[in-house]
Amino acid sequence: MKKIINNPADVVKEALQGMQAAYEGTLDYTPGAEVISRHEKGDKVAVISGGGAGHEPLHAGFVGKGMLDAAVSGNVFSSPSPDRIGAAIEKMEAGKGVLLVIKNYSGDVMNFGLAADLAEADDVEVETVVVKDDVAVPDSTYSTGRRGIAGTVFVHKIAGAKAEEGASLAEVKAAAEHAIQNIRSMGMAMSPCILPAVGKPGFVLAEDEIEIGMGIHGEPGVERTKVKTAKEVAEILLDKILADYDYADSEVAVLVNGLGGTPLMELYILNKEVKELLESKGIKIYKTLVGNYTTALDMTGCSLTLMKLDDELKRLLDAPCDTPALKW
Amino acid sequence: MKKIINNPADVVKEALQGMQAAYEGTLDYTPGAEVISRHEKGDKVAVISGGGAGHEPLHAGFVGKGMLDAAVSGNVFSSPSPDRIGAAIEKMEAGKGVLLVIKNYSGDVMNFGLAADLAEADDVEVETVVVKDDVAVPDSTYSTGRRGIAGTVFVHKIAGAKAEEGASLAEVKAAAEHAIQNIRSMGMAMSPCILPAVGKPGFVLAEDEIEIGMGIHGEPGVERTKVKTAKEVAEILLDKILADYDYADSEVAVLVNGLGGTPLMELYILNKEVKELLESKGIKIYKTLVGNYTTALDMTGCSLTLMKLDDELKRLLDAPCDTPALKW
Amino acid sequence: MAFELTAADYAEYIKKAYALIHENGDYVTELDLATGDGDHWSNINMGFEKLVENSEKLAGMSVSDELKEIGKIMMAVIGGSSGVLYGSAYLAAAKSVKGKETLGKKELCDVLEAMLNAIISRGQAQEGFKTMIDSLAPAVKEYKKCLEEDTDDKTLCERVKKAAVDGAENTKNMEAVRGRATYQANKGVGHLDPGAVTMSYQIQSNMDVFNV
Amino acid sequence: MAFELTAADYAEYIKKAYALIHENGDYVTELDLATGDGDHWSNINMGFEKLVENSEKLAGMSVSDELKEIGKIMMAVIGGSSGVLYGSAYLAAAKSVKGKETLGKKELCDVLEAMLNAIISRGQAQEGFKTMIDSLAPAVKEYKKCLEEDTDDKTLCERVKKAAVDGAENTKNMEAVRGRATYQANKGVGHLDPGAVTMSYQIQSNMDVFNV
Ligand SMILES: Nc1ncnc2c1ncn2[C@@H]1O[C@H](COP(=O)(O)OP(=O)(O)O)[C@@H](O)[C@H]1O
Ligand SMILES: Nc1ncnc2c1ncn2[C@@H]1O[C@H](COP(=O)(O)OP(=O)(O)O)[C@@H](O)[C@H]1O
Ligand SMILES: [Mg+2]
Ligand SMILES: [Mg+2]
Ligand SMILES: [Mg+2]
Ligand SMILES: [Mg+2]
Repeated sequence: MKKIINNPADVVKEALQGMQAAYEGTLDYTPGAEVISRHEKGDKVAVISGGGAGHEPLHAGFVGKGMLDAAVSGNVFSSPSPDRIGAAIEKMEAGKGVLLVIKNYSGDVMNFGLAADLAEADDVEVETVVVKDDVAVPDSTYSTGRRGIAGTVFVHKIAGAKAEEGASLAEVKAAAEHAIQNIRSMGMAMSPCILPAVGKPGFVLAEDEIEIGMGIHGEPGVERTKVKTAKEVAEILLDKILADYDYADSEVAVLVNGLGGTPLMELYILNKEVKELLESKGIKIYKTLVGNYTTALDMTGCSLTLMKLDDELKRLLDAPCDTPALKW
Repeated sequence: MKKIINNPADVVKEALQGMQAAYEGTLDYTPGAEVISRHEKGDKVAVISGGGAGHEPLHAGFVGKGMLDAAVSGNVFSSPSPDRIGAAIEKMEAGKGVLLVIKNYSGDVMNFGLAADLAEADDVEVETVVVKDDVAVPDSTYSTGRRGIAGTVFVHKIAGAKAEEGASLAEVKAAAEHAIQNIRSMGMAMSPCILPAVGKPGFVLAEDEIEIGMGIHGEPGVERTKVKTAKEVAEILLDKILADYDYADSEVAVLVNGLGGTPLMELYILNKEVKELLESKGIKIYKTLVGNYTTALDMTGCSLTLMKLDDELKRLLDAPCDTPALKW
Repeated sequence: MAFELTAADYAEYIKKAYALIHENGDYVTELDLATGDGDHWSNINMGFEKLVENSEKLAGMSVSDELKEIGKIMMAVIGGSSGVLYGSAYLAAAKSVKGKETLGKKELCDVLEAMLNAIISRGQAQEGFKTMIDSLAPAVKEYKKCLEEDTDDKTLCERVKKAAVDGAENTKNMEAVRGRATYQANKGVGHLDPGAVTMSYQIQSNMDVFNV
Repeated sequence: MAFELTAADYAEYIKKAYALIHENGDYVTELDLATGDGDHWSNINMGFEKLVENSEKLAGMSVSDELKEIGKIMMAVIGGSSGVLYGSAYLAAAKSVKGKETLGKKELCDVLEAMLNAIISRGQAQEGFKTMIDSLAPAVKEYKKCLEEDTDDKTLCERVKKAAVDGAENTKNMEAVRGRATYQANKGVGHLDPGAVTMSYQIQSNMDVFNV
């Protein structure tokens, strides 16, 4: 295993220390709780998210004006514990309530859920929303159901912008729910990632194979197939998204996301294909993000996310934000 | 070879198309010349750079307010031809002269040099500066000498800020030269990159080997060694930089740069070590950038860059910029 | 030893469980790589490592305080699904024997049952969902049966152990309904659930400590 | 053919050179991987491919216009170091035979010498720097010698060819002073310079076309 680390057990702590060092005076780091939070506490609803580490810049990279107030990190690919989440809540809640943005993984749902219960018991008003944008997985109320992946970035943006406007907790939650309803994503992986604590790949893909629909922790996808062209990849991902939700005649925000190991050049090529396909289908692109926003360590591959926009979502999407990974 | 591409011969063109599509209305793309330029032409010195593709976000990612006016792309790892560079000059020069920021590779020096000669022949005032920050290579006037690597980003920032202020060509050139004199970098690679047109790695590193000082096209470094801890890597890179230029008691801008395939998490861990080392040596950190700024496709590894600051460089570094890859 | 467990005995058990978990690292990781995200062993191993580090302190507490402390440590250190599940389980276990200095045969059964109920309620899963519950639930059932049948301690320990191990073994053919294994096309069928396996390691060690 | 080259002959030569370059892809790439960045073959192959695509057009021009057009195409298509070097070389070659419709034995020598001088001046390199110059320079020297000695055409072709090939071969033990091979710890010693090799392919093909 070749990684720029000291000790596999310390990667999360040291990465957050190193991140905070780069944003001295803007971001705070709470050791032990592994929380990155805004240096200034706002007089507003606190929007807090988090989850396993290894998806950088998600989550801490989206802490800042107009997005998250705090991000809580678990170990690599592992949900943070309720006390960590509690520490973030305690640090950033300003009497206006807290929205927890949770990605739909059993661990996250349980840990954030317990943290919310504990905070409520301490008279902090807490609401939760669960992001489940990954159309590779069938939606289900019976089983664990659909995962939350790169679309989470849009949810952070929308909820954060709404909170920054001074909206109430109910309004911020409603805006986040509204975003979630309009977001769908689909991914593809070309090579596995290596967990620092494990030291070897979690799965193997043959030299000419890719996996459509793979999750951001290497969860299996819907199909293994031969290497495809960028155009074919765009078609496959987009078709699956459009089959799941009606984007016809709408305006959308697009996120072409890299999983960490794929060069930006390839993501741009994919974006070219996505743009041409969307145009050919009469779907209007309002804004595009291309880059590594929700990664899986050094996995190669990508995901595509669409968010259908209305005037409210456009306004919140366009609102200024100032975070390490998103700024305008 | 697993890449999200259509045809190896089209990667540069399609990537720039896909990039431009993400910045519609802000950035223009000139087909054939493979130039990304600012949509608005400023009444000021034009700062233009470029070089081989494969180093994304360098160079096109730094086109925008406060940095470059245009970036010219060659093929992957290949210098752009004089006519491409000429197209960029023609597009962005506004009668105030043009500064070409060149990285010190034979190909770039020759192509940009010829383009400068041709533009001068057309009565466009052109000056050039050559970035040579890579301390892995001995400086030399006799031979090709020191390469230009990630420190180029700082040169773009400083020259761009100076030009944005309305400075003369001579002043912009002087600011760029001043930055270059104060910038040193040193890199390390852990695994090779794969050129789309070649389809296989350019060199091999054993499972437990890294190469100190490797260049951003896989040029050999100064030493192959066993895998090191993040702390050791920081020490090795920093020692080499500090041995080359006197940073004692100064304030510096730090760039912890990823080569493309290394997760952000690891770059942050490295930054923690760099910060602690600099502090222990009494070197003050004024600003830190951590991320993939000058890459080598999917190579894993990193580089460290220091720029020694004075009041002028601080002011120009802090000046606002608005580009795809750097914004404040 | 008679069936009267002190906090020190429980701390001793923690060490045994840690040893068994620790030495099966590759195997458990393989299982979580096949059905989940590969971190289950590293999560749970880290948790037990921390418990062992604290074993002197734990041994000095009352049993119910010890269980509560274990719950807190596990929740904080393990993270992920198993952290919150084990954390909830141990907190509930502490409550079920509140104020007790030691654990008798009956109290140990209460502890295990409280754990089971806490896990079920926190994770909204049931037996047959291919989780750690599938090792713990049959073990609790068998434990109760032994108490009803009033078997000797040795038999009880052997039967509970077997139930836990068989339960883990049975997850092989189950389809996952909760947790990451649900993402597998075949819902993890053909692989044991890593959480059930580490649960069975704990129950085995538990019974071994008491059965001496 | 007699030593009187038409634009069509030169276009024919381009095709031959392309074929030879094309079939040695792996070998040349290996060389540039060992001493440089691995793209030399793909650069130069792309350039010649483009020339071949344009060969009908090229064949219809005067020789000097043809050389100029080749220079422009090479500069635009190849990029990198070799693009600007070959571009400069062909533009200078065109100038050296300005207005000429065809090339005689003497003019071909002027063309090669003009190329050599252009490459030297653009790249600030000399013989012995482990570059394409080390194949072209000895070839030009030998060509001139043959003209002085007034050898027959066949001999001239063989000797020029040999000089070019030997020259490329000699780069093996040279230390690079210009170009990417300078970054190698041993300055590329032990490997042929890829640019010298592809230069020798061109000179070989050139001589083969004329020597029929
Ligand atoms: N809802 C649940 N109820 C009970 N057990 C669960 C549930 N979800 C997951 N588990 C157990 O947790 C184990 C996985 O734990 P671990 O790998 O540590 O967490 P994660 O799935 O977050 O990576 C599974 O093997 C399963 O036994
Ligand atoms: N300054 C120079 N003068 C003459 N030839 C040079 C010079 N620099 C490089 N070359 C030649 O160019 C070849 C490399 O070309 P190529 O790989 O296409 O360009 P790059 O080095 O930009 O990748 C070298 O093998 C060498 O023969
Ligand atoms: Mg996990
Ligand atoms: Mg090159
Ligand atoms: Mg797991
Ligand atoms: Mg080359």
